[in-house]
Amino acid sequence: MKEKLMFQNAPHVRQSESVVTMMTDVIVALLPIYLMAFFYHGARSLVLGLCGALCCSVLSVLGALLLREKPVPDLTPIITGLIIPLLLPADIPYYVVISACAVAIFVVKIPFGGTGSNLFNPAAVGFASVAICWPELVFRYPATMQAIEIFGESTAKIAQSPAYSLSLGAVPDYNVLDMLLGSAPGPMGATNILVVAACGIFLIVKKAINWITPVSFIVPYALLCLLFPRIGGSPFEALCYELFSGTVVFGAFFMLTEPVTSPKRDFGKLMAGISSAIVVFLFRYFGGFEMGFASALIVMNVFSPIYDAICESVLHVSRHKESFVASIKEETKLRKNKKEEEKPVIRVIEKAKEPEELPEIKTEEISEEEILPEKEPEEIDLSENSEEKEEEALQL
Amino acid sequence: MKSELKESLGYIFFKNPVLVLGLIIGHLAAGDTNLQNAAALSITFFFVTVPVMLFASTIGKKIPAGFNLVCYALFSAAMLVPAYSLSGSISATIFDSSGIYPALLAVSTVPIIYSSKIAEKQTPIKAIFSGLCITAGFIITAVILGAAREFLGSGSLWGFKLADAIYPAAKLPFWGFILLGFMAAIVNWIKEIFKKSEKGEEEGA
Amino acid sequence: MSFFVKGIFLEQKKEPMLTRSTLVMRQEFEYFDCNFPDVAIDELSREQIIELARLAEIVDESDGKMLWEKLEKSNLGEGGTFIVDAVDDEPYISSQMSIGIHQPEKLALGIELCERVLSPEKTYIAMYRHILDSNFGIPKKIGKYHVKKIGGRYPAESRVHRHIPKGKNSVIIGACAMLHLARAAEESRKMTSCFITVAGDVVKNPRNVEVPIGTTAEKILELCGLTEEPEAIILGGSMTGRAIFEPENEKVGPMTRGIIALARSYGTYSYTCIGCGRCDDACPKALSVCAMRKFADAGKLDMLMQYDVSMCIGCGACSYVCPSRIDISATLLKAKKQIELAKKEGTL
Amino acid sequence: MSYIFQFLTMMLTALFVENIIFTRALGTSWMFYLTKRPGEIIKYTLLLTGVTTVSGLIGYPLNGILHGSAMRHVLVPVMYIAVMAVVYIAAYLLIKKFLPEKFENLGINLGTAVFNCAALGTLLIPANARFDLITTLGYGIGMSLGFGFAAIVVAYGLTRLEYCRVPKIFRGIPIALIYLGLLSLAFYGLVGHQLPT
Repeated sequence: MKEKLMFQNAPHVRQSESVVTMMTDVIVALLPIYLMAFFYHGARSLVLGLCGALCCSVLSVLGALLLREKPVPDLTPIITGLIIPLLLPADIPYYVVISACAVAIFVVKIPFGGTGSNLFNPAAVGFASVAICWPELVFRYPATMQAIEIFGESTAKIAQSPAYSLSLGAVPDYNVLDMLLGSAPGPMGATNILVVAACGIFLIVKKAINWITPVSFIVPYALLCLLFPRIGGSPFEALCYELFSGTVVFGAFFMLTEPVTSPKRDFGKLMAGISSAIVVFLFRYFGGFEMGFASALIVMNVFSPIYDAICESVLHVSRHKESFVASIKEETKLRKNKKEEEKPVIRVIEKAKEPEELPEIKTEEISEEEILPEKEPEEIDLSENSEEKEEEALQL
Repeated sequence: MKSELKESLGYIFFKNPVLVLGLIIGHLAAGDTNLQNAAALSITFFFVTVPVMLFASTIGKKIPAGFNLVCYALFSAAMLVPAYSLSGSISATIFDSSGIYPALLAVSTVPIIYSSKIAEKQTPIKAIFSGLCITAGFIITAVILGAAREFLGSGSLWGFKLADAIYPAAKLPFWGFILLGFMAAIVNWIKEIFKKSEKGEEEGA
Repeated sequence: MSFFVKGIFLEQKKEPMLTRSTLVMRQEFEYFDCNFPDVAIDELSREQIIELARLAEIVDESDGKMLWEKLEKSNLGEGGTFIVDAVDDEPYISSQMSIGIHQPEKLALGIELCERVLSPEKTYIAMYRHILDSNFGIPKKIGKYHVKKIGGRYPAESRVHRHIPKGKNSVIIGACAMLHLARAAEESRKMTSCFITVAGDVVKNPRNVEVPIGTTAEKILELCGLTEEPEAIILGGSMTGRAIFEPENEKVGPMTRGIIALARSYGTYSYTCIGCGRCDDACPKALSVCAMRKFADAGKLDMLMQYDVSMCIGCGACSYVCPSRIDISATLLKAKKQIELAKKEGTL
Repeated sequence: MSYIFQFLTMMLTALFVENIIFTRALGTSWMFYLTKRPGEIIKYTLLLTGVTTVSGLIGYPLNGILHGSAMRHVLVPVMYIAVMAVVYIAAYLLIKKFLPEKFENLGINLGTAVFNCAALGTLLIPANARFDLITTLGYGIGMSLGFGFAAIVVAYGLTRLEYCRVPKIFRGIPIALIYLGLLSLAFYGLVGHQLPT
């Protein structure tokens, strides 16, 4: 009986949901969007998606091998590789997708330490890099309902996308229903608003993403668009055009919710959603590209740890509420005393009382060495040998 | 003596002023977009480093404490004139394509702070030698980066068209930063290999 | 504060142990008389009951103290509350609840005896309500005593305290101790056994069993039978127990709540943290668990202090929800111990 | 009124669109030096603002004279360095005379705050583009504030990197450069299609 026994730490039951199921949910939610792209643009869209996913996973394994680490089975590169083509037009050349994937994996993920350590959204950076490099290819959209050749130069008819018309201040030539169903030209996966929203709701129901992030992004964004419309006509129509053009809805459900780079608590997610709505709005109004979502997202990723820190400081105060209140009271008393008596008063602050202590749950005697396999103490010193020299030189 | 020589030689690779010490990053990231710019930057860097370090090691010690930085800055600014007359022969449009970045080298960290920190304590010959080594390290980095960016960005080298542009964005400053980052990582990697082999030798001995 | 705390609901998995009657390991039992003078139960006085508890060596299984000490110390009187702990909020474990369901008369007798000692204003039995994966109905009353259903998320045992009016006395005693007290009064029997839940996905006949104290885990598992070889055997509750390697040497004590045999240990399955933040939501003390784990990995004890790692109660909720199956709870407890050590040595 | 509007527009443009670090890449080594001492960022930003404003005011008429000459590519930087030297000496003497107690803290760091690429670049770009006086001043102030903003953002990011599992060869300068490059990329999305000169 005891041959097979293994050590494990408490708790011994774990949630059935795991990283694998979460990632599989996201991949499953991306598939209907690919089906819609197949419907509108033909088989090339599927091949693009396959290319992206394959490229990302191969590159991440390659990166791990280059760093002499053991490659870990990981589904996140596949998601990155599936999201990138959906942000691009369906007739994009393959090398653009491959370059975006390479940037996403080799620049954003691996130098920062792979999955879970990246400070920026890989898909957003990959897309932004190719959008800056080949704007004439990335922002030229084929008209819908025509099959595009799977390989070689595309001969599909080009149409003006609603996002571009909006950035010129013109009313797009498509009605709202067209844009909801996705028959307006635009990025391959972001035009089918209804399907994208349905997939997003599927993810929310499966708890792969938190509902707060997309809602707290879309609602303030819609409000901003209502208040400052770029085009004439009824404000509602303008709102629909703003919301349904570009990658706003797709990004809100699939890119903004990326767990690694978003804040951890609901309150932080709320703040991040609202602030990214403002930044995306500004980028789209004043930015050079008609689609500033990816750039705005990268800028917002910098701020998400700051929201976490704000939440933590609020909680810290609430945890030590009593001692804070006591010290403030003591201080006011002290001031009063000083005013009244002008006598030196010895200030005593009572030791922090812990508010309503929960009884400590005792884990049954874990012996010291059993708790965790000892890890090698990693060097996390940023200023390594060489930099000390530099500092020496720079110190004045 | 030998250790000092070794330390100065280190500026070429293991203590590369750009990739390891992280000193003149901005000029390379934004200004070093092709080989001609790299040449202009290298010439200017030579003129603002070696003479200023010589100046610092000879006269610098006699200048009162608060004013030595001003003197170095003015001297390196004066050195811009020969540097410009020399780099003007590279091509007719070199000043327009390289922009303000060669001129900025006159007040970069190396002539201002390295001369006050290092050269003032050295004899003139040693100061010239370490200045030359720093320049060599800078030139190697600038030439590699400039060639890579020119080839990727416009498919040419020194203005001669070799192929179609592969990756036009390589000329932008952010790719300069990222490429420099990867070059620095490669230097770290090579350093690591050297360390390992040295350790192996010691253990073997 | 409550805005930030979300907590977790656990899959309770209490069936079929809860509906099945308790199995008694008879062949091993020895009867010990506790040599108490024969007095009719109705006429036992306060001192006599305490003496009875002392002679019968009854241990309160909820906190491990001797019952008679607890009874002697406390006199509730006006406004005092006497709570019988049968909460059982950990998955699989149902030994306390099954006593209330299958032996209600004895439990009621034990409570009556204790009431005579403590003379509280209110008495109730606390049980966990949210057993979502079975439609088992908790009785409204056991004997004449009201059953209070404690709901909410794990850890719920701590929530029992919230039902006590503030500033009033209260005593919490486990249900098994009540049963043993009743037995001592009726049959003059010493406490020689304990109630244990045997469960897990490889147990052939999962049940609540009554076994003598000191029985080895191997024997108990043999009693219930195994369908295949387990990879993990856990002594204690499923959330806070510990994995054992030598079941033939591990003996059960009065505080042991269960033995769980699992076919698969999760030990080999571990991804990197993807930063989803579920641990932050699960923590009942609203600690920033995700950030603290990073600090613990980086060995930053000062940052851990700043983030109040000393408030961690080790409930294991963070490890339970982690989709990457990281041992967050164990890491934090280790860091907490390190900090305490460093404080003692004066290095921090 | 229109002058104020012009001034503010140029300041905001310089602060966000033409950020001194993220799009112009001026003074990065100095910024890396400051990220290790986050407490000094604000002090240096204020010093930089003062230097660029005063030097810009003095250098503006001189630039008008020199701009016609054939040697302007070299004469303008030399002239501005000379102006900065004058400003430095004036500030040095003033501080020494009027604030001798602060001299220890301020005077020693003044040299690095004046003679650096950020200050000179902030002066040279409007001089080469022939901005008028109002926009020159707005540009200088916007650039200096942008420097402080960028330094704070990068300093925060680098502290975050301590808790990432950065591979060994990327630790230190490489990862800081890549982080800076990615931020620069994000700001580039705002600028748009055109490449910078």
